Amino acid sequence: MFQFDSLSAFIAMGGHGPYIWLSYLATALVLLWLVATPLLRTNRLMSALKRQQTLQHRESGKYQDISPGPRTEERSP
Amino acid sequence: MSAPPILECRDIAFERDYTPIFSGLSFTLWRGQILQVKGANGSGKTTLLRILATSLTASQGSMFWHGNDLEGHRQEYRFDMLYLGHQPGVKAALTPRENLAWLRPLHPKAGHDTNQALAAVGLAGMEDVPCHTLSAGQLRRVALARLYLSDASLWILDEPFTAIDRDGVGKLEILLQDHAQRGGAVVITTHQHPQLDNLCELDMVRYGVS
Amino acid sequence: MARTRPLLPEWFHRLGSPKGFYQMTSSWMPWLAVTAAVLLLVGTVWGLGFAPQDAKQGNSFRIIYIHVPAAFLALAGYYVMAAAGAIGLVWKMKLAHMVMKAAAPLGAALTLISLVTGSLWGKPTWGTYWVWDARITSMLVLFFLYLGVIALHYAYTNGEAASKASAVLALVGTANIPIIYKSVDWWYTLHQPATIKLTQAPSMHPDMFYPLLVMIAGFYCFYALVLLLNTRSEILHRERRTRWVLDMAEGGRS
Amino acid sequence: MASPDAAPPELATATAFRAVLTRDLTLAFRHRGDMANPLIFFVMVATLVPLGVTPESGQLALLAPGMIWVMALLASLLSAETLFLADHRDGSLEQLALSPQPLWLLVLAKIIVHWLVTGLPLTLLSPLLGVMLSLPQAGFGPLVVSLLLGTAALSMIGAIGAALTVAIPRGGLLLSLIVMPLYMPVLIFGASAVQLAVDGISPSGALAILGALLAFSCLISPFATAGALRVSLHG
Repeated sequence: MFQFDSLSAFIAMGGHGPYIWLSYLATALVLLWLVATPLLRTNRLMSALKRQQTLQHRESGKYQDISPGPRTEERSP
Repeated sequence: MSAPPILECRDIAFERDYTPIFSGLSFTLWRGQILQVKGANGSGKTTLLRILATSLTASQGSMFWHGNDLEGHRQEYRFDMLYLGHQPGVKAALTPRENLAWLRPLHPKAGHDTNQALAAVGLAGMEDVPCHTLSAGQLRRVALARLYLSDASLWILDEPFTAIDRDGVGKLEILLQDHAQRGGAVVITTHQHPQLDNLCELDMVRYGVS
Repeated sequence: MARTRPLLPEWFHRLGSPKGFYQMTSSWMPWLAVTAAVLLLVGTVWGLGFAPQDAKQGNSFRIIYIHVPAAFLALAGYYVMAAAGAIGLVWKMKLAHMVMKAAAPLGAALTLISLVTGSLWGKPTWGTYWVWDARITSMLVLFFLYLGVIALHYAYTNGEAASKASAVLALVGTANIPIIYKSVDWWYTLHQPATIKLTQAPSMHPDMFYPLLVMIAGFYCFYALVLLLNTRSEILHRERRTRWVLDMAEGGRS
Repeated sequence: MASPDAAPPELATATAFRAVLTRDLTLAFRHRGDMANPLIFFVMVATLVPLGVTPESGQLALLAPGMIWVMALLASLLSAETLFLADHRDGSLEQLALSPQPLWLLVLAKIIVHWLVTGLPLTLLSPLLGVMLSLPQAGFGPLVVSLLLGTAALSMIGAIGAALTVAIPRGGLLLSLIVMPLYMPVLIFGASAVQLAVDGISPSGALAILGALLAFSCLISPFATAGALRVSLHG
C-alpha cells in the first residue's frame, strides 16, 4: 500500500523531501564512485599493459652507450 | 668439520616493494672464516648484511645458526652477533665513554676495559670529549671500539674501513685476523682490498636478478 | 627466512596466492553485483515508498534506511580491515595486506555517508546540520581513525612497509574503538543527558523494520563487492609484470 | 664462544634498561634548551585564549579546565616526534633493535624519560596557566593530578605514533593525525575531572578512569611501539 496519494506528495515527502532526496542522492553518488574507481583503475592498467606489450616488440636497443670505455691500466693493479 | 657451521643460508631471496633484488643465495660460514661480500653498488650487499643481522627479513629462504633454524633462536643469535652498519650508531652529544657505556649492556659479555678499547682504536685521551667535536673517522672508531669489548663470535661489518686512515685499517685487519683464529667468523663488505688470509668471497652478481 | 607458519588448512594458502584468489573470485563477481543491486533497489523503494510514516519525525526518518546500514558497516569495516592487517602481519600473506588496503577507503567512504546522512537527518529533527550527539561524534572519530590509516599507508614509498605499518595502526585503533565509544557516551551523558539519541530506532513498527533488514543485507553485499573489486584491482596492479596478467591484458579483459 | 646448547646467556636486562634510561637522561640534559620548547608553547597558547576569545575572567573560568587540557595535549603531541627521530638518524635505533635485550623494555625506558622531560614539566607548570585563565580554586588540585596521569598516558600513546612515522620524512604532521583520535579518551576524562571539581562534584570517578587509561596504555604501548619500530626499520 503506497503511502503517498500522488507522485508530487511522494516527492515533497511531507516537507522533508529535500533532505531525504539529498541524502539518498549523496549516498548513491558515493556508492557509484566506490564501484567505479577499481573498475577504472583496472581498465587503465590493462590498456597500459597492452600498449606496453605492442611497444616492446618494436623498441629495443634504442639508446647509444655514451659511458667512457675501460681506462688503460697505467699503474700496476 | 664435526661442529655445524656458525651460519648457513639456504636459497635466500629478497624483494623490496615487489621488485626482486637477489634470489637463490646460499652459503655456509665456518669458524675461522672471513667472508667478503662483493658486488657493484645497488647489488644488495648492505641488504644481505642487514638480513644476516636480522634487521631485515628475507622474502624467501632460511638461515641456520650452529645448525639450528634462526627462527627459534633469534635472541641467542643476537646475543652472539655484533652488527656495525653504515651509520656508526653513536650519539653525537655524548662522549665516547658514555656511548660505550650504553652500547655495552646491550651485549653483556665478559668485556675488557673501556679505556683499553678506546686506546686500541687510537682514541686515547679523547674518551671524554663530546663526539660531535670528533671527525667522521673518529666517530666510526668509537663504534669499532665495540669489537674490542664484545665476545660475540659472529661479526657483521658494513664497510668497516671507510674513513679510517692507513694504520687504523692495519690494526683492524689484525683484529679481524685474531678474531677468526680464535674461532670467530666475520662477514664484511668493503671496496678496498683487505690483506687477510683465508678470506673467502661471495659475489652478489651471481645472485642478482637479470 | 619465512616465519614458520602456524598450522593452517591448505586452501587457506591456496587462497593466499593472489593469482589463485583472482581466478577463484572471478565467477563470484556477477552474482554479487546483481544481488547487491537488487537488494539495494528493493530496500530503497520499500523504505521510501511503502514503509509507514513515523509518528513523531514524519518522513524524515526514512533516511534511517541508508544511515544505519552505512554506520553499521563503517564500524564492522574497521574490524575487517584490522583483521586483514593482522593476518598479513602474522602469516605474512601479501593478499591479506591487499585486502586491508582495499578495505580502508571503502570504510572511510561508508563513514562519510553515515556522517552526511546523519547531519541531513538532524536538520529536520533538531533544526541544525551538526549536533554533538554521542553516536555522531563517535562516528566522526572513527572517520579520523580511517583517515589516519589511509594517510599512513600513502606516506610510505615502500609498499610492503606501508601495509605493515598501517596494519599495526589498524590493530591499535581496534583496541581503542570500544574505549573511544564508551568515553564519548560518558562525555555525552555528562553534558547533555536529555535529548533523544538519533539512531535509537524509534519503536519500530514491523513494516518499518523489514526494509531496514533488506537494506542492511544490500549494503553487506555491496561491501563485499567493492572489497573484492578493489582487492582484485590491487592484485593486477602488483602482479603487472607477471605472465598471467600480461596474457590477460593481451587477451582482452576477462 | 657461546653456542645454543650453552646455558641461556645471562642477559642482565635490568642493566640494559638502566643504561638506556641514563643515556636518554644525559642526552636530554645535554639538550636542556629543547626541554623548554613545549613549556614555552604551553604558556604562549594560553595567552591566545584571552586574545582570541575574551579577557573577562568570568567566561575564562568556564573555558579554563578544557582549554588547559587541550593545550597540554597539543604540547605533548608536538614533542612526541623527538622520541625516536634522532636515534633513527644516527643508527642507534637499529643497534637497540638488534640487541638481544627485549626491545619493548628499552622502548619503555625511552618513553619514561620522554615523559619526565616533557609531561612532568607541563604538569608542574599547569597551575600557572590556571591562574592566567582564572581557573576556580577548586580546580587546581584535580588539574595537577589529572595532568600527572594524563601526560603519562599521552606519552605512551604518542610513542606508537612516533614509532610508526619515524622513517617517514616530515612525519610530524602525520604523527598528529594518526595519534589524535587515540588521545581523545584521555582528554575527555582528564578535562572532565577538572570540570567536575570546579562544579563542586568529586572528580575521583573521572580520575580513576584516567588512571585505568594510563594502565591500559602502559600495557599496550611498549609492545605496539616495539612492533612499529621493527616495521619502520624494515622499510
